[in-house]
Amino acid sequence: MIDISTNIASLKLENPTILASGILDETAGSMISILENGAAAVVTKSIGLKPRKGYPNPTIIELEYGILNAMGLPNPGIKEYREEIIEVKRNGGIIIGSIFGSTPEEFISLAEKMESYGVNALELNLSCPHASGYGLEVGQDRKLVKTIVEEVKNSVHIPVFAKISSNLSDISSIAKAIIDGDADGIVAINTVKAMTIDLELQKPILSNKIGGYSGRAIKPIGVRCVYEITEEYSIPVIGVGGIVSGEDALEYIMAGASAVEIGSGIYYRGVDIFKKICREIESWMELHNYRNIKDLIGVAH
Amino acid sequence: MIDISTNIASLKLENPTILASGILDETAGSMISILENGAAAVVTKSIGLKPRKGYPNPTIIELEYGILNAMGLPNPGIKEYREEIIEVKRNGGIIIGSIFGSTPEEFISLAEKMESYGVNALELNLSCPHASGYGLEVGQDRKLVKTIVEEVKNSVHIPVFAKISSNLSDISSIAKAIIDGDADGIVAINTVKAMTIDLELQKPILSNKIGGYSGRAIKPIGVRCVYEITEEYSIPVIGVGGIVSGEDALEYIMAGASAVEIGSGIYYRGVDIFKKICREIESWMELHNYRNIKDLIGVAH
Amino acid sequence: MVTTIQEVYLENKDTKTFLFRYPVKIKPGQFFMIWIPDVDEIPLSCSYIDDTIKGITFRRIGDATKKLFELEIGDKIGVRGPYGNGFNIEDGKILFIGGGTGIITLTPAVEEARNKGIDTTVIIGVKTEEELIFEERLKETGSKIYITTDDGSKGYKGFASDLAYKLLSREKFSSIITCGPELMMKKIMDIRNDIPMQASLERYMKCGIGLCGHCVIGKGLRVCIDGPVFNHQKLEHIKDFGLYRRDASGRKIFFK
Amino acid sequence: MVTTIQEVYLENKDTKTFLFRYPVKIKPGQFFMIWIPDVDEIPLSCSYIDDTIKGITFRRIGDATKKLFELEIGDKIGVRGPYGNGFNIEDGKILFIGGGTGIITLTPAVEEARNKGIDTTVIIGVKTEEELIFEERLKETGSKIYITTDDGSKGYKGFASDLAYKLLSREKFSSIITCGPELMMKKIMDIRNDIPMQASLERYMKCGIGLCGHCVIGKGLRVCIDGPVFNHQKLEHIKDFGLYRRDASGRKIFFK
Ligand SMILES: Cc1cc2nc3c(=O)[nH]c(=O)nc-3n(C[C@H](O)[C@H](O)[C@H](O)COP(=O)(O)OP(=O)(O)OC[C@H]3O[C@@H](n4cnc5c(N)ncnc54)[C@H](O)[C@@H]3O)c2cc1C
Ligand SMILES: Cc1cc2nc3c(=O)[nH]c(=O)nc-3n(C[C@H](O)[C@H](O)[C@H](O)COP(=O)(O)OP(=O)(O)OC[C@H]3O[C@@H](n4cnc5c(N)ncnc54)[C@H](O)[C@@H]3O)c2cc1C
Ligand SMILES: Cc1cc2nc3c(=O)[nH]c(=O)nc-3n(C[C@H](O)[C@H](O)[C@H](O)COP(=O)(O)O)c2cc1C
Ligand SMILES: Cc1cc2nc3c(=O)[nH]c(=O)nc-3n(C[C@H](O)[C@H](O)[C@H](O)COP(=O)(O)O)c2cc1C
Ligand code: FES
Ligand code: FES
Repeated sequence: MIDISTNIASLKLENPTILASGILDETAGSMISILENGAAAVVTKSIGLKPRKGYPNPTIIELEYGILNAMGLPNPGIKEYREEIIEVKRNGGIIIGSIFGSTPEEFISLAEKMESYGVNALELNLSCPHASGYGLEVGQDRKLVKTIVEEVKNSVHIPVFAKISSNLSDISSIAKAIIDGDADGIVAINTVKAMTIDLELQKPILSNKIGGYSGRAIKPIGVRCVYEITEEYSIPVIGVGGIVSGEDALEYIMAGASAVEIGSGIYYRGVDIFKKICREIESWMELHNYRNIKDLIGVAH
Repeated sequence: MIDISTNIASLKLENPTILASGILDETAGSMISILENGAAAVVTKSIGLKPRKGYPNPTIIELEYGILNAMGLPNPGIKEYREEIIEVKRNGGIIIGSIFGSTPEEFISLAEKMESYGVNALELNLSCPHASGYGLEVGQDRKLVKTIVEEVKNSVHIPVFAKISSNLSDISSIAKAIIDGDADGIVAINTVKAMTIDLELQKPILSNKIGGYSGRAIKPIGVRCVYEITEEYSIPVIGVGGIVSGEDALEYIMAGASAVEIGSGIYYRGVDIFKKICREIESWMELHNYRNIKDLIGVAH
Repeated sequence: MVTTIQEVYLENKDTKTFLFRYPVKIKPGQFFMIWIPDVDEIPLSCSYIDDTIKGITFRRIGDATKKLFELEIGDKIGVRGPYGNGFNIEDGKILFIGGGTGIITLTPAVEEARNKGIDTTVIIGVKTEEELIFEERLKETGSKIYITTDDGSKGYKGFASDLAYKLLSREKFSSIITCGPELMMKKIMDIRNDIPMQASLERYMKCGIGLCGHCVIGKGLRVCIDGPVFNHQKLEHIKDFGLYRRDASGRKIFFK
Repeated sequence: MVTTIQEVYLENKDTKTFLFRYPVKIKPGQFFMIWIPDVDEIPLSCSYIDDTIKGITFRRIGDATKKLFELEIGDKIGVRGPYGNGFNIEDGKILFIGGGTGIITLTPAVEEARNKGIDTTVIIGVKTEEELIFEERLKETGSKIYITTDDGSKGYKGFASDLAYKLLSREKFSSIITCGPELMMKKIMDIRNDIPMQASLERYMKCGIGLCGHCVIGKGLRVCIDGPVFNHQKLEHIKDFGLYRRDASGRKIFFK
């Protein structure tokens, strides 16, 4: 029997695949469907205190080797999103609440609400590359990062993960701040800051001009970040970025990830990508005589 | 008649294509061949004070959507490299000397030698992502960047460009430091920090483990950097990263680049990529009724 | 892809058709994401299908459609797609029911059905005569055409669903294909009398490629990929159908 | 790609052949970049060509080849390629001249020539008898075989180029194909008597794909892409040929 179950801090997962934040996680129905398609857990879209429409369209565009998006953190606000979480929980899935804010107070308030709705863990979005005042703008400030993590940790009892960006001069010092804040895990990476210009219209295509790059093209960047963090620190890491196949997931796992999140991969392989990836991981393990996926975590170091 | 000539500071170029540093620029013969293949100028490989072997192989690996390398700045040292420059100059080409060091003094010494050998401009490598003590490790320190640029500028009479990385939390503040140092131009971007792991051997493939990602996949990242810099500052910018076609070059030019450098594109389209790209730019301009490429610089803003 | 508007037709005082070069294969019922530079990108059905030329027909109601309405021949728009599944047009005798702009989505389907030699009946439901579009185009297909207006200014006075009820009780159709206000389509679900039905739904769309989750209904059905056309079996299990849609932030907006 | 060593042959006390699965088409004279994990990646010619199985044969001289020498059946190595142009084998009467490990690169070319029914003569030049490899394999092709040793321990005593000079003055060859020490090949260029010639060169390689510039000779010729095989017309214009190569840092190392 091949065992692909894994843990991140106290969170136990049947398999290493998790739905990434911001993809097909606006409604309970959507998240339940992803869980039925094999994901061991889902991360909610990043939720803020108030409803936000996000940027006008175009907010997303397919590129040759990836996807570019600047949604602008659209979300119905924490109050309205409650019922989506409750419904997912009623169905029995593991749900990780992603939240964004610009101050420790906002994060605490969101975190407490999320916990009260029943999420199994929190993911702090410190890395969205295109929302002014949020995400990466918060996530590159070492002190603020530490304070946010610390205060959220002090306010809730569930595991707290911090999601970071690859767009950092010094990923190690931000990872350190997260660890000093006593987070239970790091999620790496969010999308990579990028832009595409249409030659005919001579304009950036996204309404926000700058967006975040995801999908196949960014895998080597994400793998590098996971490796760098786990080379230096022993905190659990969830790998994200360009995972499309079981081999991609294994590359992250060998780099040091205890689990992986999958977003754009759905575009390439459909909503059942979670099942497919688990099957591919299993058959790789079978062929290579591995019984427990935990034996593969970080072996590339 | 379609005019694709351009300037960066006082440097006049017949067309906007330049050979990027580190690609086919180890020998005079190689650079002369690139000039004959249509490049308006060549950048030398990054040269240091002493000969350096670089890292052991594997130093480069083809990925699905790009190239990953960690050469480790191999170079014969400034003294031995002299004859290559002299020979290129004897043949009549425009040559930009790329130099790397870890202190202002090293940069000055290299810059003065380069000038004395006859290079037409200097490119300061503040961005190599995989050489400890050099490149990006220098290029993310705002004060050091300013000092280096300033002191090099005070030591030579030729134009000085600074080459920066996309792996910066705050590209704007580094650009500012370069401008404050009175540089004549910014070159963006160097390769993006990345890694790839071989599943069979369970190891990073590059001997240095972490390397720099170039080629097709990184174009949206480079375009974003050029746009960000030229949105805020009016310094001339040379765009680099994933340029493979005339359309790619035009995307950088519309984003604000006055010229472009091409490296990995040679892998995809051969050494005559420079001629091909010029022809593609011309035919795009013809179709769109443009006579002067300068009219397209920065139009996407 | 950015394309140039090649022909413009005024269908009624608020509705225009644009034709442009877009050489891809398309099924009736599929849609494009149309980028109106500096304003918005919105989903619009393909309203005219030819090998190389495609069309969109839209009613001006808000920012994006108003700006689009101002564009002229030679202007450029961005086009992504086609997206979505499209209608399944099978032999038999089909009743098409279009409410408001819904007829835009249906017309290429009627044309395809007629090309296949299928017996087609079309109900065009509008509020008032001057909103009527595509009457001539549909007549040319040789379909049986019925018009309903809320105010009785033309044809049958009343809702399209009312007339549909009458037709269904006196004629035998093998299937129903509908597009229009969701409450109308919900009504038709109730009166369809076990006749197989397909309905094309509208939801707020951002990506159009099944990633962002904005258009999701029911248990994870993405209108942009799994729809916009759903058959009655699917519709029966979509609890939001006829109940609510979501705005740009994802909040529920109940139909009334 | 990482592949598993399937068979190992000891060719002489310092030279081994590895066979592994690598199902791609290859021309004699093309090479692989062989990754020896934790040590190095080096260029090695393809020494054995079958549809699915390929081979490399190498002499242990430094870190990488020493480590490679220690590997066994079941061990894994990385293989990239094939790279380079390979030999052009045309009808006629070909004289092959291999010096030292150069014979490794030539042997698949001799085999291909024989398969095409070409008349082939092979000079194998080594320092001393115990360095000899591939003698049997070459005999089996039915080629005329000459052996030279510097010390006279077997065959003709002297350099391969000396014997070549003799053969060339008494027989008529339509072309010469050579691989070995560069000074030997340079000598052959001088004595070839207007006979077309191809020589396979060795230069320090890093990328193998024509980007890094480490292997460049003459006016921008990349040994990894434009070579490693060059004909006499090209060689005449390469001023570094027989003069210098470059080390890992790019400094010139003059041949002596
Ligand atoms: C699959 C599909 C096909 C459609 N085909 C047609 C068609 O052929 N002809 C036609 O006239 N209309 C069609 N529509 C409706 C059309 O998309 C809206 O009328 C248009 O988006 C309104 O934009 P606006 O900025 O002018 O108006 P707004 O004032 O911005 O909005 C008016 C209404 O349009 C809807 N809307 C706005 N933006 C979007 C969006 N991105 N996605 C979905 N709905 C949106 C909102 O629900 C809103 O209530 C279609 C919608 C969908 C989902
Ligand atoms: C196209 C080509 C085909 C070759 N085919 C064969 C073959 O079939 N069999 C065989 O035994 N040898 C072959 N060689 C030579 C082989 O690559 C070297 O013997 C090997 O690299 C030595 O590595 P090392 O670490 O053991 O020795 P080191 O002690 O590192 O070096 C010994 C010598 O090998 C050369 N060398 C080292 N690394 C490289 C490198 N990356 N690229 C080129 N040369 C290098 C150096 O010039 C050095 O002088 C070939 C070389 C080339 C360029
Ligand atoms: C359309 C879209 C929306 C996203 N929204 C969020 C978000 O709200 N919060 C967040 O932390 N990450 C968000 N992301 C980033 C993803 O969670 C993920 O980190 C990134 O896409 C890389 O993974 P992938 O290549 O598998 O998509 C979004 C990505 C996409 C493509
Ligand atoms: C093999 C290789 C070696 C490089 N060496 C250098 C170097 O020495 N100095 C430098 O500034 N950039 C170096 N670069 C970066 C390129 O100059 C360029 O910035 C980068 O490759 C992106 O452009 P591209 O996508 O066109 O290759 C190197 C890139 C490659 C692929
Ligand atoms: S519009 Fe994004 S999932 Fe349908
Ligand atoms: S080995 Fe790099 S160019 Fe030939």
